[in-house]
Amino acid sequence: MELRLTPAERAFAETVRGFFATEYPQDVLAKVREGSLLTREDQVRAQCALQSRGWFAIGWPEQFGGPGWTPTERYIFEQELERAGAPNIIPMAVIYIGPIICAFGTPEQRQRWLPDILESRAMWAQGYSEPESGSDLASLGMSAVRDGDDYILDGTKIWTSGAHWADWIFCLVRTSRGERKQQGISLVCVPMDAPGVRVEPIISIDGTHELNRVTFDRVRTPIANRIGEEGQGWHYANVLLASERLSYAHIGRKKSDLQAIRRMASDLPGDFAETMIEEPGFAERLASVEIAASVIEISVLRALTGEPDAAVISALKIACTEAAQQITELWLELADRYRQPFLERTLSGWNRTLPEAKRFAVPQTASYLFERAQTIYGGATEVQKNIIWRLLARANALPRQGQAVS
Amino acid sequence: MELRLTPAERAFAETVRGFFATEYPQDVLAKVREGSLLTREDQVRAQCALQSRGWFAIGWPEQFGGPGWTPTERYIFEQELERAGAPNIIPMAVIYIGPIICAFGTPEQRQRWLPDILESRAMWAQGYSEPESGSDLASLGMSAVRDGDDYILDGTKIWTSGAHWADWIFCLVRTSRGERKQQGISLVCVPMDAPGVRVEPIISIDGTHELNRVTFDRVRTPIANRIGEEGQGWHYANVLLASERLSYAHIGRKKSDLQAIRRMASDLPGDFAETMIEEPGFAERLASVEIAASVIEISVLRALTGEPDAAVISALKIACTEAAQQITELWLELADRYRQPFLERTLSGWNRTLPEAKRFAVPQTASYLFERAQTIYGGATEVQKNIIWRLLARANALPRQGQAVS
Amino acid sequence: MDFTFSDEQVQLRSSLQSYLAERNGFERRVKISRSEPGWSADLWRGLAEELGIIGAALPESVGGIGGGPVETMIIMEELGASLVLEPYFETAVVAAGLLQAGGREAELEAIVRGDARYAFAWAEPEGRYRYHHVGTRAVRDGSGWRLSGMKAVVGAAPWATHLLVSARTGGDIRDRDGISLFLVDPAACGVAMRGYPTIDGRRAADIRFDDVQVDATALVGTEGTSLSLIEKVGDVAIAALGAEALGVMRRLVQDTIDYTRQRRQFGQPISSFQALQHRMVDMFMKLELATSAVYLATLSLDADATERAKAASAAKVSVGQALRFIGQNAVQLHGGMGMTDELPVGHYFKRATVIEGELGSTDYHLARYAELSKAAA
Amino acid sequence: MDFTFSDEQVQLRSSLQSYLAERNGFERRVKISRSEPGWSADLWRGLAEELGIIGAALPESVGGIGGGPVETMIIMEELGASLVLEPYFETAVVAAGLLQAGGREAELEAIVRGDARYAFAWAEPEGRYRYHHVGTRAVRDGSGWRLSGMKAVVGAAPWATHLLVSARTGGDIRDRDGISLFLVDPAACGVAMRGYPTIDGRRAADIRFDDVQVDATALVGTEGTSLSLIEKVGDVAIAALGAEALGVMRRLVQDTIDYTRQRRQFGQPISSFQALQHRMVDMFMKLELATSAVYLATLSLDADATERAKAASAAKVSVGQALRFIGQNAVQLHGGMGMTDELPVGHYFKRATVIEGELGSTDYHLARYAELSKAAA
Repeated sequence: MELRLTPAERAFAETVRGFFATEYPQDVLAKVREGSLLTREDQVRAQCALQSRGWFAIGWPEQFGGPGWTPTERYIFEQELERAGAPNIIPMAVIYIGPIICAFGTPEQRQRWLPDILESRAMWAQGYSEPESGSDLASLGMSAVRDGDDYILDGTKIWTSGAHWADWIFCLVRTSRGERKQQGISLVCVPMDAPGVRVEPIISIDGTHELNRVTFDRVRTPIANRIGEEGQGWHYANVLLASERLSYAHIGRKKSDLQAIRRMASDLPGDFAETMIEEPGFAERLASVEIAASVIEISVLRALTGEPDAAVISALKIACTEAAQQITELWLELADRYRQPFLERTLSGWNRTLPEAKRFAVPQTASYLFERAQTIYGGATEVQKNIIWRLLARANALPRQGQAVS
Repeated sequence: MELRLTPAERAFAETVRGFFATEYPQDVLAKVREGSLLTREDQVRAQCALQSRGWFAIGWPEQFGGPGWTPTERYIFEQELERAGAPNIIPMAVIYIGPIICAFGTPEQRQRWLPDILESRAMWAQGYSEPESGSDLASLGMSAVRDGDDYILDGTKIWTSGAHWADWIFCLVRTSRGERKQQGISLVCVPMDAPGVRVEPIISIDGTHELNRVTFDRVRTPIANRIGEEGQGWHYANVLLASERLSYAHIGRKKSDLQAIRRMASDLPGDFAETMIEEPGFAERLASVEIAASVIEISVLRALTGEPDAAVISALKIACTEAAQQITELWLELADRYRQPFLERTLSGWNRTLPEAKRFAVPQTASYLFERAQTIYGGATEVQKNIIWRLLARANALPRQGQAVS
Repeated sequence: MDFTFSDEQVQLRSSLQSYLAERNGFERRVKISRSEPGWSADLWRGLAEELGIIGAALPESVGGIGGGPVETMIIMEELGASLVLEPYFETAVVAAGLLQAGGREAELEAIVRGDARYAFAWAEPEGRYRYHHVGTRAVRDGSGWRLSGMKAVVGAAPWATHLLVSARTGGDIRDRDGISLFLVDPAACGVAMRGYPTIDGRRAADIRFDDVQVDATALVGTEGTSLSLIEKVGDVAIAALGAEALGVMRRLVQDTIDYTRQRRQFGQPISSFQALQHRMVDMFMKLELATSAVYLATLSLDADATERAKAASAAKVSVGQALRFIGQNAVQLHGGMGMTDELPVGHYFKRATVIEGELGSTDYHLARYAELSKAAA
Repeated sequence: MDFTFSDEQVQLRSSLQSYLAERNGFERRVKISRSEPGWSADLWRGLAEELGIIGAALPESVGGIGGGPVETMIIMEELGASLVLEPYFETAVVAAGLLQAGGREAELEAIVRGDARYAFAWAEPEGRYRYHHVGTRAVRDGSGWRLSGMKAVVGAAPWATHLLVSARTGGDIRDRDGISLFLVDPAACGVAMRGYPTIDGRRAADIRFDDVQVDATALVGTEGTSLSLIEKVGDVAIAALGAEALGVMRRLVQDTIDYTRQRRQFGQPISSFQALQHRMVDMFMKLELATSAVYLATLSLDADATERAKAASAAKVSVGQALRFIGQNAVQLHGGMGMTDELPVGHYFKRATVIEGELGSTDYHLARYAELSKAAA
């Protein structure tokens, strides 16, 4: 057992850190720092910068353009990206569907879709949830009916992040009925400009527009846009989930947020003490979240570098997202009454009218509100707990930490 | 609306306080103070002192020997009793079965049982739970089969507090089967010296002997010892529960414990601060339990003096018992490593070998362990929550706080 | 002891309830909130004239009804349940409380009539929750004063006809002595107000006072000794805001119960899952205890200063913890729909988030309670 | 980075597991605990000779196996899972750690052979968790020393062949300088030991030293500078005790799952109730994170002092919170049976309660972590 990085890994971390300090678009980092919202164009420039080093398709096999990292290297990269304050890679294309196309797509599909993803020429959206199918995703109802070489799609997808700027959407659709509800589901890709596709914005609780409702009204898409076999969509979706189950961990982000909170709390005046860092309640709560983050990191590393146990993976979804929410609560406490202002954050410099020391409060309050979603999306906490229980009850023994991993 | 006591109520409180300061057996108070365990004889003397003022049968109608108090007066009395550090009245006889005998007993039964209770000549035990019937009490299996003028009893009762010193036990028994499980249950009293009654001690987690298993092996008891009608036992048990649903509130005990903790924490050295009361974590946790206790008190008073809502009553069972457990956790923190010694506490002066400042630690650690029972007995927290949910779902509206009570 | 409401109080609640049901429905309120100026003069007039409740807790001598803290509690709870935007709290509770102590009958009469709307500018950017963190200065200028300084996140300020401003006439920042109260016209020369919407659909402003001249009558109360009054009114305000929070939470709990009974997943209403049932029970329990906490604060307002302050802090802590728990879980149990601005739940959650951070956070009042207890021991 | 165990480590764990399953079953352990002297010389001999694990983490030069903190972690976890009474922790972890730094090879050899059992007498009645709260004094007496003072709740002291005692050779109570370590024979003249059973079925003692004479060789390490060594070994001890706690908690979680699947109420196993399922999931999650916390502390023992101490405190906090949550809920979900001494759950809960309060409570280590972070920032 060894906690330290090897010299080679340390060198890699240095390289990545240098990249973000100099080669990565600094104006994007500045916008994130001040809490401005990024445009599609900002995202594209950021992605292209990563791709210039071959660091964009982080979960792909090397033959299709992936960087060929070990789990530890990938972890180091994500740490450094988040430590630098860069926006997380939008997962829909490169993290979610890309690896599925690599694994299950036809050569033509790979040829058609992968290069556009790698070069950020195409943005993608994910069409999974439906208004009546959230936690119970397998009950989804959007239908795909064969008509010659096409499917005709009818139904509604919801919570589709970025659908308003996407070029493609990959959807779980029902291609047959009658069997177990997990069966008869297929994975079909649709260009967003296909006739009959309509995107309606959903304004989130923090006032931003990131989510959408996408309705499909007799939308025609070629059967050639189906990935893999008909009726196997549920299987592919689960492969996807399994490979990215720790994508929400965001340990680097947590650590840099906590550092920023500690720094800021050392400057901001307190109520009973000179500074916030000396306020007993705040200091202990901060310490307690710091401890949680450092412990969760070990669990994440154990899961990434060993044989991951399914119950542990679900447990970490819960732990990581709850820790992220606790961090937003610390920010909220620092914000005090400055949690109130609700300002547009689309233009750089939006915050100039606020007292400098309290500018952080506006985006951080928005985070407090928006991050409530973390424990809802991607398998709500309650659903994860059902999954964990089933695994614990089935196993008849707890997962054996502390055994050699085969 | 008015929070203050009337002048008459204040005068009553003074009278009660004076009684405990002078008339009540001071050696019993001293034993409780040092954490010694009370004997049956201690309990009897304490009960007789209360009865000398007519303050023992606190829940009985005046005609049978009750004090005829208003709910506020009863509350004041219990507050003062607990503030004085007197042991709570053992509920089995006077609080639990007494009112049922008053309400549903025959004149002969009242004549036979009530005076012995009032004069502390007889101690009682409660035979409800069975090994296979805990939270699901209605599934109880102990049988009572008629044989002439007698019942023949067979079965096992468990968790019978004080059975080892009781003279009588009142039991819920099954006198017929086949209907809904709540039906066919009767309430039967049995002398503890009846042939076939066997008492086995259960040693609790804190090492004390308070609980027992009582087995009935073809025990013969006259049908005349049944209270009320055959098959109505479940109903009487619920009447009993309803009238004493707030008996676990122990607000006076909580307040005096919290005062004692605050006093002690002001004297005991801390780790990072001069004294424990200045340790930030401890100070805030103490404050937070103090706040909970003062708020729970208002809820209890609202329930006692108004029309009690069943969901609120169950909620208060949970809140009161959890607060009591939190208080034991504060004690445990003050005890530091002195939570470890496990000493016999039956003889006065048992604690002389310990450093004076840490003598509290032994009985308080025992409390920490033993008070885990509070959220298990009398309807476990989880069962109470089921009850509350059913009431909330049925009502289609939340109980209306802030409406005039009819 | 007595925890019952009088018939008049029951009547007050029910007429306000019906009025708001009709006049401040969810969609209408959202529309008003998004309009310029973000509040409804009609509704305000209605509260003043049709219902006549702006003076509910004010003496008859200024046109009020002569009620007290219990009336305020009832009104605030209902305003909370309906997410009323209009500045009743700022005007009829806070400002009226300050003005009453200053004997300003004319101003009170205008409030009761519905002609005046107030904002109390006390907080400063670096001051957090301390009323005595006052860097704004008032210097004598002839018989009047000149005010300079910066006030932060002044709720309802963009709507106010009058500002009450705490300013230092002596001493240094965070001294307890030397704090005075002034009545300032928001349109006066030198007042620069930068207004903005707030996350709960209201308006607030940061206000800069740059050598603002006011005359001698602008001083409310006596010079340099206003802190204890402000703190007392602060506790009154906590009780009232706590009552508003009860209304907000009642709605959050009820909406969540209703939503989970109607929303189906895995072939059954999600309310059939015991884990969700128990969560809602926990929400209900927090609400029940918060209710008692607000009673405690409300009925302790005439007690001595320490007891009053302890009761207020106990209430703010209980209400604050309840707001967070109930608000977060209401959103969680509404699932994705809880994350949108389409259902009421998100709006109530945002109001909950603001109340939690007003007049001292939960952390603040826990520490205040601990300090008061230590001092009293 | 690497979180795998070597084949030898896997082998160590499994042989210890089988040995304890056979030799330290629940009933047998209870019987040993209630006997006089309350521990089993046989079992101790077995650990030393049959398994040879007392020197698992000690160098080969003193007869050990030359392992390290990971071996200690494995052994302590299994001792915890079996609620072993015998003083492995006190002897092979704590005392051996102190003696190793003092270069006391002979004493270490005796430990490895199973001939010596130790207790470390550091705590004093008023000292809480501070190693530098040392009122016990050692004054020079010729070439030796005389010790006087009082040590509190010294675990395993009634069984010890040797005592290690922290005593002040200079400075005042709570000074960091002036603390020395002495090896004292518990049978020496002037040593008054008042032993008692502890709630977890072990033994401890309060020990009075009344002018106890020791010779020059009793001094372990150098005079007056032992605090940093004690603190370092304290962090080693936290990692080891944390590992023991993992064994305790693993058993509590597994027993609770098993019990709820077998206990029927309302016509079904109580494990079919979702609220209980989710509670057990929460218990499992706390155990998982506590496991990582113990890894963190164990693998950070050779880091610099601040990082080592932060990792130890992080572990003690995580383990402490987990012990409380898992222990309390294991009892709760066992219902009445959890409240008796008949099932293992109560015994594990009591050991959990003791561990939680040893080497610094959760509150203590949270504050220590906050202090270390503030100092490092």
